[in-house]
Amino acid sequence: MVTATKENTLISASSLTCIREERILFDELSFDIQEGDIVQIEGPNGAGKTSLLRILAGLSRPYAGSVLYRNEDITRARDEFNEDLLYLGHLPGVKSELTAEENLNFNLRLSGYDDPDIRDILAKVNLSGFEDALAGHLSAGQHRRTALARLWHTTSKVWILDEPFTAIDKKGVETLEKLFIQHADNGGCVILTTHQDMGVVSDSRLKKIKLEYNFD
Amino acid sequence: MKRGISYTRAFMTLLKRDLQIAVRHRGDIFNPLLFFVMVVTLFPLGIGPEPQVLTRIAPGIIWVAALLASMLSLERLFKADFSDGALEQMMLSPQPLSLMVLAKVLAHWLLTGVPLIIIAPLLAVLLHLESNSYGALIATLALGTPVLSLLGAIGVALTVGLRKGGVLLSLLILPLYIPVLIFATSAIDAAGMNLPYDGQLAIIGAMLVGSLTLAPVAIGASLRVSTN
Amino acid sequence: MQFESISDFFNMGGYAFYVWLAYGVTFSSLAVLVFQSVKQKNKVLKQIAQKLAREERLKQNRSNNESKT
Amino acid sequence: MWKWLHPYADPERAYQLAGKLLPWFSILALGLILTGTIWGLMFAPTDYQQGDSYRIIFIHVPAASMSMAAYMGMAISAFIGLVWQIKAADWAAASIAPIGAVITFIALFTGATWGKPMWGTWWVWDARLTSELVLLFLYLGVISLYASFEDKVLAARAAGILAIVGVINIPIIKYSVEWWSSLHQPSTIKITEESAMPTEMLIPLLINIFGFGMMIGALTLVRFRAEVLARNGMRPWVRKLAQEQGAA
Repeated sequence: MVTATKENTLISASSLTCIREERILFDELSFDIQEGDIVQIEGPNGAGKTSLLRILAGLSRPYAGSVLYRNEDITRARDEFNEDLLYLGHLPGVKSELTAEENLNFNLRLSGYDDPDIRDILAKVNLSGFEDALAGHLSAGQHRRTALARLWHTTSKVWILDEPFTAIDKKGVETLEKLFIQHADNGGCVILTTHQDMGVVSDSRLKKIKLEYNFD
Repeated sequence: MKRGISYTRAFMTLLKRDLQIAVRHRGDIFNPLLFFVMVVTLFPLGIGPEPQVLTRIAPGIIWVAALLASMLSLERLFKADFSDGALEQMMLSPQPLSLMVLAKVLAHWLLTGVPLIIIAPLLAVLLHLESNSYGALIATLALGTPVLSLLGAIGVALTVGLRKGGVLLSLLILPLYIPVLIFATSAIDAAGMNLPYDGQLAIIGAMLVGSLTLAPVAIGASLRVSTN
Repeated sequence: MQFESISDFFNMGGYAFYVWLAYGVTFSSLAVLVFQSVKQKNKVLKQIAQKLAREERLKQNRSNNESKT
Repeated sequence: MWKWLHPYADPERAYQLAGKLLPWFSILALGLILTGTIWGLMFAPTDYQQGDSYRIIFIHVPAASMSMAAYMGMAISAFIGLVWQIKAADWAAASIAPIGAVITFIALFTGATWGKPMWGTWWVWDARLTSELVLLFLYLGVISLYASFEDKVLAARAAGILAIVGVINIPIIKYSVEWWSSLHQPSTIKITEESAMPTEMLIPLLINIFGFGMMIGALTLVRFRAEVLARNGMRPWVRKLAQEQGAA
């Protein structure tokens, strides 16, 4: 375990408040996430897990409070933060009119990677042979894996993943978990939500942030 | 792993992707065009076939039809990207959002604005447009339709997350289209009377420059609200 | 007073219809706006009070269920 | 630190401040409009060209000028809300929009009733009426966009962007409409009251312009207070207020 210092703090949330349709989801939420952390956001449906992830990624603006990346407000240093961020939401951003190969290629190029070896990366998520298939024709799991393939080709330190294991089989989950540990060991961090139990990432390794369902 | 952020390359990548998707979805290109033709055809049927009357109102009809066609086709500009999550990924890419947005609007204009400019002279023949006016018609459409796309995209970005966007969209953007309509039709009228119309063209050009610089910022800000 | 008599005043030099129509519509639409704006606050407070009562019932329900199990 | 405290402390203070200002605005508005209207209707001299029909001016011009000013006010509030993320400014903008729309409608309607005796027709594509009509569309756009979003924090931001886009476009639209109407109607009867207006007419007109301004202010305060309560239903002070006043 890495000890928390100012230098290895990647993300720090300070007094985040999220209000949706006049309901307080969370109030004055503060925490730090260091290099090497794997953080799971827990809570019942409607507690604001996705809202929190979207705020951390800079997609949503909190009602109050701020998110800092290496001590800089992410709304102010957006391009720098985005360069170091990999976010995968509920919607994977895979276009059904494009093939798996084209999808991955587009996503990687948009993040600034030149000439990646697409076939090699797709092989890592078990999509060999499906490179030329339109994403619209792939199964839910293959569709999801097309999006997740980016995790194998990235220099981003902060991974924010909303339900990454949806539609992924047991073996796939294990592979992903190993990848998370490897990424964290290399000085990155993973922030995720999931309904499934994780087998490979041990409880001592996993940090948890609990959100409660508020009535007001 | 080679990585380098290049604005031009990101712009071209997105432009290429949008064109590629549109080519695989050909209906999206032809439907607005068909709408444009249909609206223009309906006018003589409603007003009567007298050439003098049609000549008089031809610039207005063509431009109003172009306005409506542009608005209709714009409606889906961000819809698909919004509903499959690609928009979020665009917002989180390390390039400025306004640049990405500009690429999308340009792709949209290439796919719907350019065919409209090409087909407009044919429709002008049907409406007995003054023969001197053809140059002005094409020039105003070439300068004006990008303005429509840029301004309209603001409204589309504001309503993309809403379920009942359609009617609201017209309320939001048609008022903004008025200046383009006024100067474009008056340029065509002036050309028909053999008067100079470069003044009007210059104004439309100025609007194009203005909206090119300001609209992408507004579109980006609107998208951030819509995806919140 | 610019007018000789009250009936002269109401006649508005022959433009009675237009002048009084303009003034009538203006002040009645303003009256509706004022009325609606003033009412709004009470409406909001009532809604919040209702919501509070609903939440109260929800909480009670929950604690009842918990004490049963 | 105060930046984070800001949104918590502010709504209640803003609500109370609005409550304190409200009587002043209301009294001024009522007094001024009453004076200006009675003066204009009864004591101002008859116009030698337009007869008594010109008396519509005492509400038409205040409404027309204030409709534009209210839009400016709304857009400025929206801008402050967007850039400095001050929620109270968002709420103020949302409160102004319906008021501005009603004022614009009044300007349009009184313009039409004035146009009928003067031009012989209810509607003329006169530059001022046309831009007033476009302004009404802009207001309605802002109002319906604000109403379309469930989440009012987002609604305020979306409507704010639209209001600012509108404010950039208003001068362009106004200029183009004026240019267009001069192109098509070179001999329109111009409403020439502004330039050569006798003082006896000008004073009640000015009084009413101020009166309308104050009235917009007063109505904005009323609606602002309701908006503050509606947006802060989760705060304890609002809940207390609701239990005291809303339970009945």
